[in-house]
Amino acid sequence: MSSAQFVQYLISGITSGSIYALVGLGFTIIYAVTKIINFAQGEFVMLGGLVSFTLIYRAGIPLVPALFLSILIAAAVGAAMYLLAIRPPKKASVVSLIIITIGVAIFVRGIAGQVLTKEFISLPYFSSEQPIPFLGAHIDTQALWIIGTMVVVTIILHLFLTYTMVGKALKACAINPVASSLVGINPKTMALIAFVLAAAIGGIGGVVFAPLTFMSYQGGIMLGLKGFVAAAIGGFKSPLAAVFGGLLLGIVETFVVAANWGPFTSDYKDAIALVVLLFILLVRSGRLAEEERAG
Amino acid sequence: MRNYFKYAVVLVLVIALLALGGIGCSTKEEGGATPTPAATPYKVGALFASSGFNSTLGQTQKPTVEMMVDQINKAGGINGHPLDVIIYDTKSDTATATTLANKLIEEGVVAIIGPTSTGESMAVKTITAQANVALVSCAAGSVIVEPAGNNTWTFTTPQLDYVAIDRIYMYLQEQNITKIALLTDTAGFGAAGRKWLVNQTMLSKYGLTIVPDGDQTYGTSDVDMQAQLTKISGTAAQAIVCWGTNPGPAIVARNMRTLGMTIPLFCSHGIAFKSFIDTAGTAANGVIFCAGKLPIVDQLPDTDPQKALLEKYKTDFEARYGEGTANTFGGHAYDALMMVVDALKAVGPDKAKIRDYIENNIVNWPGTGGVYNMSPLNHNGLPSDAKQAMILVKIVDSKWTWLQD
Amino acid sequence: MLARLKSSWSYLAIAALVVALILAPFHWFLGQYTTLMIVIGIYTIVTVGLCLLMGYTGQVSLGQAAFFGMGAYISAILTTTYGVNPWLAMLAAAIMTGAFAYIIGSPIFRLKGNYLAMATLGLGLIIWILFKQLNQSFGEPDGISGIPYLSIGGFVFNSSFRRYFLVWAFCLVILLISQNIVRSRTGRALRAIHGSEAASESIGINVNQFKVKILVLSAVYASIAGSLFAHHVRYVGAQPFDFLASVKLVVMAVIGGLASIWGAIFGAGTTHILSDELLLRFGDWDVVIYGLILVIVMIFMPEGLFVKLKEVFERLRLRYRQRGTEP
Amino acid sequence: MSGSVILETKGLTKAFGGLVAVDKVDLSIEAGKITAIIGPNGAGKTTLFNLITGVYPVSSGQIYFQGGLLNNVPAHKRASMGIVRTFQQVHLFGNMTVLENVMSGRHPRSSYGFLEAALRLPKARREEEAISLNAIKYLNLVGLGTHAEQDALSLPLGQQKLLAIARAMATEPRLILLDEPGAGLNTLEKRQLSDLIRNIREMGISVILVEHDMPLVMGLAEWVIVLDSGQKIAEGTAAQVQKDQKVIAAYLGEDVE
Repeated sequence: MSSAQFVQYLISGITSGSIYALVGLGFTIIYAVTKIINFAQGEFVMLGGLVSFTLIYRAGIPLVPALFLSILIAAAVGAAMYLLAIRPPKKASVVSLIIITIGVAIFVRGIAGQVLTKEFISLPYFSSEQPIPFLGAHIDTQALWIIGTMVVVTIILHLFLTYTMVGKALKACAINPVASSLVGINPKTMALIAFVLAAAIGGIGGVVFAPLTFMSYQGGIMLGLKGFVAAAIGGFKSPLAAVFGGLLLGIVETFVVAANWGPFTSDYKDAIALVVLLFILLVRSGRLAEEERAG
Repeated sequence: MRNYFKYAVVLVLVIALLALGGIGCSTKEEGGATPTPAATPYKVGALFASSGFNSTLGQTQKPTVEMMVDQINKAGGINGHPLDVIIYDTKSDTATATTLANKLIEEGVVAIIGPTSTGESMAVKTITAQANVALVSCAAGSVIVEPAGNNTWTFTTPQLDYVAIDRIYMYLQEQNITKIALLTDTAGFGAAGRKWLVNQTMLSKYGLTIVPDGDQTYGTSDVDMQAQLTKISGTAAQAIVCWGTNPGPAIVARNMRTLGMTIPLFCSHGIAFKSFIDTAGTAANGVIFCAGKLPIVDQLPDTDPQKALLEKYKTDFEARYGEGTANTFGGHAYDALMMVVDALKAVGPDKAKIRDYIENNIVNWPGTGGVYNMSPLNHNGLPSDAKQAMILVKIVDSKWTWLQD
Repeated sequence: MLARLKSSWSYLAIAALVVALILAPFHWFLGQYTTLMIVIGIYTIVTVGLCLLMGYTGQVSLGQAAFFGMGAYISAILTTTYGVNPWLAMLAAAIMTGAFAYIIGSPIFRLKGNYLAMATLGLGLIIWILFKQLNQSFGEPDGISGIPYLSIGGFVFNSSFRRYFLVWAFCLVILLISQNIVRSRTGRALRAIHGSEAASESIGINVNQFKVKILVLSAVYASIAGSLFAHHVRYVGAQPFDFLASVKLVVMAVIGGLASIWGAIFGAGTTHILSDELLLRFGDWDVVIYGLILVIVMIFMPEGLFVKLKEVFERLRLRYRQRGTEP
Repeated sequence: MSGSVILETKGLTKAFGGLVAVDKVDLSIEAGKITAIIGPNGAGKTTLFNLITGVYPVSSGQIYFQGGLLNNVPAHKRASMGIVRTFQQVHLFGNMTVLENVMSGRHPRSSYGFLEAALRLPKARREEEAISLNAIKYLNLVGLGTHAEQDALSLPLGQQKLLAIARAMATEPRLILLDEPGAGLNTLEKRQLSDLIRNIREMGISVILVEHDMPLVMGLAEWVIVLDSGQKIAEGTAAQVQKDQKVIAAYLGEDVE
């Protein structure tokens, strides 16, 4: 392939990768703090897109405030989800918690379809629709927005976790809930914060990529699964790992397409992402066992 | 204490379930608005993919039928009998579709319209055939009705998939295009299209070849198709044929603009939605797709046998559900129900007679999809000559314009 | 004493159930629900396997629909493309699916809890993608049609009335087999693994081997159910075997109380009666309500609706008996 | 039996990363005796148990059971060879009744599998009968016969520990390792416990116990081995060990309970 093509593939990969990364971040934050795999994560993204669409085209609110408002709404939904569905059950197992999050996902999806819209929606580009030439390839301005947002969110999150009081508390809670509760950190509050954060990040994601990749009330499922794979590749450990997982996933996908193995390539690329996931899980399994013994 | 609370919840839930059942029954008894309560309603079944991954196609079909039922019953029903259409959502799931088909049969419907997709129709047709209930499908897969000999009880209203492709290939030849690239959705609709797109006899009939690396696919969940398009842009392809439903083709249109690709993009009737233009924006301009006449009804000559009916359907539907909501897929449901209604008018609620009527008496019968001529050997009824069956639509400054040739 | 009384009660219940099941499909009883009950029977078979795996052995599987689908697809392909006898195909499917489960078993069970859930989820999705390819190569783009009916000699299972009895015969046999297993040395070993893997090893239970064995068993159940499904619907597409299908199966198992064989019927039953019958009345809102009920059940009854109801019943009976024995 | 060695370790070592939990320990446990392993917290007592029962692979050194090398025998096989253990944090099977817990202890002494179980073949029925009879026998041994039908976790801690021992005994071991059986028991329960342990010894089964409760140890043990930070610092009769300077030093390191 020509160098221009190569660059194009890379850009394309990084773009979708950033999307997966943003979803993956949400998975990671919630998992780290609560050990819950939140399968409703994709729905926050969907909400971000659909709510801002509704606000702009139905309520006639100008773009920028609409975007922020919809991010807030997504965050609120996240809070509600935790308070109404995740906190109440007393001795809920891994399985029942997973089912709860899926139940919430189905619920949110249904409501969105009924209340917001069943159409596919797209938002206006944030800036010019004219692509920018770059090393013989072309970059969509919105793609830059997506990548940029992903980077900024990651940095802010990182700073938040390392330098703010709350952030440190979250980290402590993720590493050892028992100990942190002894030093007066309330795990439940931390869990709430985690859900709000994850939901907000999901909302942000939805808002930035609705212009480029259209969204419908059913769009959350597959995005969620991709983000889940990204987070799992990252080991549900650190935000940075999740971002790495997302980018890896996106880039692998595009280059599998570039390699073009016959008519089913696009299916193969999904399969390959999952194979990568399994491989990493199994490789890691040894260390996981050790961790369990230590703990 | 908590325990008792828990039991209370259990109790409430159980009661709730029973209540649901109750509500269900009551709503069912109400049925449709009945002009002459004395007359027993004619029960017709309908299966549509109102949710799930086929809902992009199915979402206008349920509203269409609901609208028609109101109109018919307001006008006094069928020979004084109110029309009661029981509509169920298959959730795009073949298994659910079969369960619901059986359910409809057990509820005593005289005919079933739908389902939306080829897969669901294939799953349902054996059941309906066995129960001797006519099935008028709304899916384009030719396998549903061909060979007609083995599908006595099954009909379908949309233009068959290969006809649509025939139409596009025909046009490509007229434009002296010989090298094409494909970009198809791996899910049902796109995959079904691809089967015919790569069909050699099809290609050679119009002197077309698919360029090496020109047979690309995308997943329904894909957020970006630049990789596939970059691949194609490296080939000698003179045009891209994209087969799928939203949002795929819209993303393709936008990505093509991003990559500065100027070769024409041809799409299926799977994009004959307002939402395609809304989502793809200016990138939609120049896109050509084949469809029934509904999108460009306003441009039809008054002599066109379908015009009056198309206009009525469009205006009625959009008056009820909003500007630009009507589309050809709702039209398929319209035709399907209309055939059954005509049959009921003529022969009453007799399953076998209804089938016979549709097979033999739907002749020179204008519908939204075209002018139907059903026969024992043709259970689709639309002309196999693509030029008559379908038209080409070009999107010019975000409007559908009839591409006459 | 109590134990004997309990078991005698449960036998009574089972007897009643069987009678009800035999009478159900007649038009004067529940005839109009025959197909619904066939589907319930098929899903019960899968759910029992999942209960053995999750409820008794404590191993999560978010990919069970894959085994279900393998049964369906192998049966479909062998009977349509290669004209194999349906029963042979069903057997072949069971063997192949079991073998597959055996191969993936030992690596996958190096994982626990959430990680096991993720891995099974991933595997399920990969198989699901494979199914879509099989459609392309063996049938129409979105499924395989023309699957023959099952038949014994001249007797063809070509009506839902007949298939009902076929499916439920399979279902009851499998339920009994499973109950025997649960009430045996093997069953104790499985529950021991759930209780404490360390302690199990210490008393000589080969934990990994048992995990793999039970996975294989559940896979075989699912495969058989899949074959029955294929010959019932006579059309196989990828849709009924996707990720959400796996979730649906887990939901059935959980509602049925996970660690309870007969709960499986209840789980499969409630879920389908809800989604295929009651919720239909709510039109487009059905999914919303389904999601809501799912969450509520999980919050208040993490151990499942069935177990809860049984508890209530037990308490009432005990209270009654105490009153009876008081002088 | 008495006099012969049932368990022997040579230079037994276990390291977790940098930390050496068990350091070149040579043991030789006499058959048919009650041996106690004591030592301050973190002395490596439990790790030693985990090595003997095969929970961890050994880093270096050998373990011999009745003369045979044990190093590479998988954990679950060791039970059928006659080594069984109880746990500090009891580890009962919460999802079973008291009786079922003990019945599961019969696992290595019965053999029927899935097929026999599924079809209830005669073999299965026969073995089940034997299993439950034996189980009741061992339940009575620890005096829980009357609680057979209760849920295991509904028992008070003391009885839970007895149940754990019954479950272990059901495997018909030659050597039983008890990890802090006395912890959390009241004086009465402790007396019952020591009676039970003597009982077990009378049945010709060798006992190794890790225990913090000195009076209990001194009352029971015929031989005491002292570990400190992974190394064996002394062994002998209770009386000898108590006088040993190294031992006193080790314990003065932390406050003796």
